[in-house]
Amino acid sequence: MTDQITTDPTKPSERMRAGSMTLSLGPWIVAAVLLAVLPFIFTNNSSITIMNQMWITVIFALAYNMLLGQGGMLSFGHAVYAGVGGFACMHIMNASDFFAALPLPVLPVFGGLFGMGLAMIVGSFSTRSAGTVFAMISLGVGELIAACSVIIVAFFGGEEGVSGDRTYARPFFGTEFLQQIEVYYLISAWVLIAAALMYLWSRTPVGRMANAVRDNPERAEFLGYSARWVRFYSFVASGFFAGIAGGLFAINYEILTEENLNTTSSGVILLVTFLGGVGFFFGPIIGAIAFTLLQTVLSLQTELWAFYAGTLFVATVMFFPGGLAGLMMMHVPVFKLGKARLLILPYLKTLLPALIGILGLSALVEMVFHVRHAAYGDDEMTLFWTTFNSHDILPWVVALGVTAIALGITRANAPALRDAWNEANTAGGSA
Amino acid sequence: MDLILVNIIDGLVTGLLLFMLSAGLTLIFSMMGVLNFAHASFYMLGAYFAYQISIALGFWMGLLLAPLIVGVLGAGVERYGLRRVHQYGHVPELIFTFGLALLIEELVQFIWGKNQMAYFVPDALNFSAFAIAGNSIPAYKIFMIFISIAIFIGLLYILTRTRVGMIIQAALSYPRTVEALGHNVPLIFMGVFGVGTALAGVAGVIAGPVLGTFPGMAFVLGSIVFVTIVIGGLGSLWGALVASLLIGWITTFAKSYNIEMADILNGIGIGTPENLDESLFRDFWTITSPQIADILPYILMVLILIFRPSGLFGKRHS
Amino acid sequence: MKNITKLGVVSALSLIVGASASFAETIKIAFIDPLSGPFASTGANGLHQFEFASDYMVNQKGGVLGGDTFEVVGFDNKISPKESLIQLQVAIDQGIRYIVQGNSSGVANALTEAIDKHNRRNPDSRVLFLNYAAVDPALTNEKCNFWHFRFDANADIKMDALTDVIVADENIKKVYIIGQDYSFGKAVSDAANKMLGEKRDDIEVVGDELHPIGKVKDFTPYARKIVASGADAVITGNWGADMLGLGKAIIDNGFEGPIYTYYAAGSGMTAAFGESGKGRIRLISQGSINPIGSEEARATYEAFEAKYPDGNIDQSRIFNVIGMLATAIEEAGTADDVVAVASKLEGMEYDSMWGGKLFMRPQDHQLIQDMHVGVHTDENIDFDYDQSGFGIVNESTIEMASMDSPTTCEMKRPE
Amino acid sequence: MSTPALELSGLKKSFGKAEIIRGIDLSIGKSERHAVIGPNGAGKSTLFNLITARFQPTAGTVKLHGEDLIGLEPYQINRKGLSRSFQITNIFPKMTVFENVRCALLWSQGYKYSFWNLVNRSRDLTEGAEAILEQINLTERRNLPAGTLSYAEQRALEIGITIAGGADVIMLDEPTAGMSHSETDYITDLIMKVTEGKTLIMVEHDMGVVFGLADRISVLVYGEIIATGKPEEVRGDPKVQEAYLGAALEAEH
Repeated sequence: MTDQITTDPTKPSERMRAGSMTLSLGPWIVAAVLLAVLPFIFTNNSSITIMNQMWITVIFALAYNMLLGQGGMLSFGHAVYAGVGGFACMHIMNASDFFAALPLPVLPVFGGLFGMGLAMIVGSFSTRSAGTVFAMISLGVGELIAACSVIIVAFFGGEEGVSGDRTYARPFFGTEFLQQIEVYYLISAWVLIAAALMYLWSRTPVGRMANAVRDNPERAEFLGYSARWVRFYSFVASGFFAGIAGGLFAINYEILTEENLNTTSSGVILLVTFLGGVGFFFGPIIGAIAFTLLQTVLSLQTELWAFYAGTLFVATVMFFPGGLAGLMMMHVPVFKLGKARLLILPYLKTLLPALIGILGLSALVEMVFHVRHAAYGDDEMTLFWTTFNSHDILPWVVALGVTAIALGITRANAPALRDAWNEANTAGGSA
Repeated sequence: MDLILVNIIDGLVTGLLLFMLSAGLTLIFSMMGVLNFAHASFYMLGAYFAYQISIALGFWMGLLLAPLIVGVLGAGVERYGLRRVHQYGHVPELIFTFGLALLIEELVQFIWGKNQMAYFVPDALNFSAFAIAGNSIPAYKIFMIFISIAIFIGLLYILTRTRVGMIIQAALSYPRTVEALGHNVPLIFMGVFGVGTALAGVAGVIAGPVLGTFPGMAFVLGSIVFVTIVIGGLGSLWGALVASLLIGWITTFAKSYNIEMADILNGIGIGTPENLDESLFRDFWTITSPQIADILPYILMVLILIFRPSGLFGKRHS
Repeated sequence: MKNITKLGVVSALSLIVGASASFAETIKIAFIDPLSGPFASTGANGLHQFEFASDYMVNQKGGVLGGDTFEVVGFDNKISPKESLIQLQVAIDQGIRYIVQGNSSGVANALTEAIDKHNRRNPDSRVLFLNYAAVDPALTNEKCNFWHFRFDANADIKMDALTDVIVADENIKKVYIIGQDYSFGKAVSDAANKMLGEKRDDIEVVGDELHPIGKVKDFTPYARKIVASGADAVITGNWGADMLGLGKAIIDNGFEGPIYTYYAAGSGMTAAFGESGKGRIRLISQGSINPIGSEEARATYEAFEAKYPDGNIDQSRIFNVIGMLATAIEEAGTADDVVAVASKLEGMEYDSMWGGKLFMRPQDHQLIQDMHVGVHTDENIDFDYDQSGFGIVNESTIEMASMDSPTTCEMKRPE
Repeated sequence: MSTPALELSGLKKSFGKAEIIRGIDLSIGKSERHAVIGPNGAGKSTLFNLITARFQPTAGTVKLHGEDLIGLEPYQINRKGLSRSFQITNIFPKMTVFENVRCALLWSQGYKYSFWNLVNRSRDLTEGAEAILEQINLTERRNLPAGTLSYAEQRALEIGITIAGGADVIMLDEPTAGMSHSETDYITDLIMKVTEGKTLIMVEHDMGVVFGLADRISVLVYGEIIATGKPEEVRGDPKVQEAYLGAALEAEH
């Protein structure tokens, strides 16, 4: 294990030194430009609505990853911080005099403060230890607050939730936020601000120590830091940003309900974050985008979307514990070594048939589902732009054949890919 | 007074049912350090398999076969899923079982659809065993009590009186040593996982007809099983039993008697605010015990974790 | 890396956009209800009934406006208000002008407010909200708006009808009310207390309580209390697993009286109650299935059964929604101008094939119709539910229930 | 004489019925290099863990510069100027070597729990960490994850982390355990270099290291100190000879 050292140790060292003194702005500028341009590509309201949802999830997932990825704390009840922040914002929206004097873009700050306040209360006892105890307290507190949402009607509005109207805020440079597109830019601005702040947080002393405490709380204690307080600060900061996400939710949907607090939402954010990859800052961003697309776009295509999402999730945990981001970052050494070209052909040869095989499998799943659950006499089904009779033999033969052949090719070509992968990685020898 | 007796029996049934789930879960945890989120999903599978078998072969064959199938499935999950994830650490393991729970729910819906299943108590047990002050105690409940007590005794016997049990107990504390002594620890893990999930399967088989067999049945029970073993102390069989019964009785009694928050607060000397309807805390004042009965275990768990993180009977500090 | 991901988003989003090309000759109706998750069965059954109704009642009869056909498009809202609002936006973008929804008053509340705001902010793409099952009285009272029409009777109307039947039974002296702890459960409890008190003051309410929604594993302790209270009848607004759990627990633990309820049929529940619920469960509904309301209805039901052997028409009002919408579009002469269509729906009188007259009250857009109280049994069943041999047989009918009930709605109509 | 850097009096520790530390009195002066030796199972690591609050003592006191340490948390002890390493390498394996050292500097440079400073903006931190890397000869490994270093390098890093905070009392638990000869020499030199002017307390097996480094030595046998003194005094002490020989003989069985 000791020999795996990069070729020329001086080079990365220089690079790091340069990088450590200047914050690299490149990705942020690209992100800002993309955020600004996207609505010109997707002009219809539903795309904008979906993107709004995506960016809100991005903030929430990044906040969640402050705990899971950076602090090593597994929370099963993080939705409550976003939810409480959101509910607070709804109440501010309904406090007409105060709200009329408040520019709408400032509102999420209040959500953040309320999320933070709640996190301070809960964190004061839950961050004493990490691991199972923390996870279980988060589950318990999450359940309690979710249960409160139908009991404490004065604040949570019961099952109907609390709704309001964002347009009653003080106009912000003449904008009343009547249209989705205006809200889109508000959310986009917040995504940039929040993501940048969270990124910077990971560069602060307490952010660095969060990593240290995650890896080795005992050692951190012998460096003068109380593991508990380091966790507490991470927890409170995470609560703040979750609250911001809640505030943006309030602005976008103008309603908050019990679902913003319940364990399902808490579970979803865990899935999102893990799917994207907890090991990298940008992992949750990818996870949020991928999951929102699954949830809103795939669910338009098939009622089995949750089944596919579940399969994808389990497969990720089993085969790529680094998540989508980990999968991407696996290729960084290859690119650094300039050997990416070696991989193109093997990838095409393996992944293309694999993709066809997976599509074939899902076609089979859909056909089974159709045969089993569709209306009697309703034999026609449409799959991949083809309409056929699901009770005929032919489609089954085709689907089975395609799947089997495709997976067979994948299997046959997999060793070549493995070799190519090793080849692409070995020259430098780094793992 | 009669009602108290009835409630004690009802709470016992609930508690013992919970125990059948938590016993397996706590064994699995103490052995592998895995909190199996999908445990209640195996309970659900037990009910569905038993339903399917009972259509063809009757209830009793379902009771016999369904747990076996569930156990084999569980062992398969350990062998081909969990063992693989194990190398990445505990958090991915936990997340894996979490994903598995979702997937099983989707699978069940895929196969059996989304409706309630018509899974009934067998005719042989479909009568009232006795009645206390008009409250009939169905014979099936007595049957449930006997089955769970039999399982507890059997489990205790195997763990403390047999060679396999000794090895398991040793493997609990010193897996490396046991492995060095030539025992196949991965096989033991797989076996314990299989048995644990089979126990959950039994619980599903006998609870399905009473509590309903539907895709949400795992979700309703899922986290409460967790709460039970955390309260009892992770890894403690006795703890699981005590916590299960405790939760069974607490929830039963809280539902049976309307205790109002206002009474409690007045009792400890806090006066009811005058215009309650306008008070921000109005909903807090009007809480009744049945309203919060099913979240009482969570309150209990949080309190226990704050003041005694290792649970009632726990020795280990995780 | 980021760029690549975003490219993925681009292509995925263009898929939806591509799918949104609409055809002039079909009138699309967006069905926004749960198609996945715990309530999926109710949603899927509803979607089937809508699809069947539009096909059978409209398309096969030559469509409306001289050949335009109805198409029902399902949108999965996963019973989440948030998802509903996203799907609403997607539906609007696809050029859909008619939204139907019914499961969960919470979702209905979110939708009606969102649609009101949308129609105010975007006068060019206004939509109508045809609510076929969400019964929170607020929707046609303080939260009413011009775009919302309710085809189901609201909780108060149903309770009015139920209590009419209860007070007619001389044997019932003590009543126990139990429900889920949320707005609807509370509305049921309030209405039951008020109306029982008004109609027969000798009936004693011996218990009135709420339990957490969707969280109770075992209803036995509640059943014990009910038995111990000596109640002669139980009133509950429970639905789904909570209804089944409560009902089974009450029956299994020795309660002998009837259970008056809102939602205890179809979606597997009739089969699950089976023999044990016979003669015990009494259910409020509109439209009589056994005996069937008319020959036309019989033909319709038989056609439906031929298509969906394991499906039930457990929401016959869905056929009323389609029928009334088709009539309104026909009368307005347009399907695009929803204000015109809404104006025709207001005050419409319509003869339902399930029997009786329907009247869309213009003050609050609440449909006034005959209510039926039926009993769960396996005798005299023409059309059973869940292929179980059991079904609901009509026992009493309340004509044009709550025709003159008050409303607090102050309808604002567009100029 | 000034207050000793570290003073133990009547220190006892039992685990259940077994008394592992049976009353230790020891005083270590400022800038002294003190080694604790003893046969296996004598309680050396337990003693270390008592001093640094990893375990709570059953009786007795531990004083650092005259201040009582009993009841304090490890991080509070560290802030008072006592830093330790561990017998089993205890670093942050997923973080880079540089990050490891920088984290060790944060508290002593006054950054505390601040979230308004950016660590890479601080010249002091970067330069401080580089100086330490220079001292422990790991500059070239700077950007590698610490977990990928060789064993000796990880030990060196651990020493680097231990001294980085600028504590004036350094405790090293078997710094050369499991090392080859050349590695041992390297680490010994390193320890000499980095503990210049500081109080050092170390547990060590390798007698070469001990006699080369220590100003004074204490011999711990079965939870008691049987001798304390200059290396040559201890070497000649018959009790020590006996204890070591006896233990060695027992171990052979």
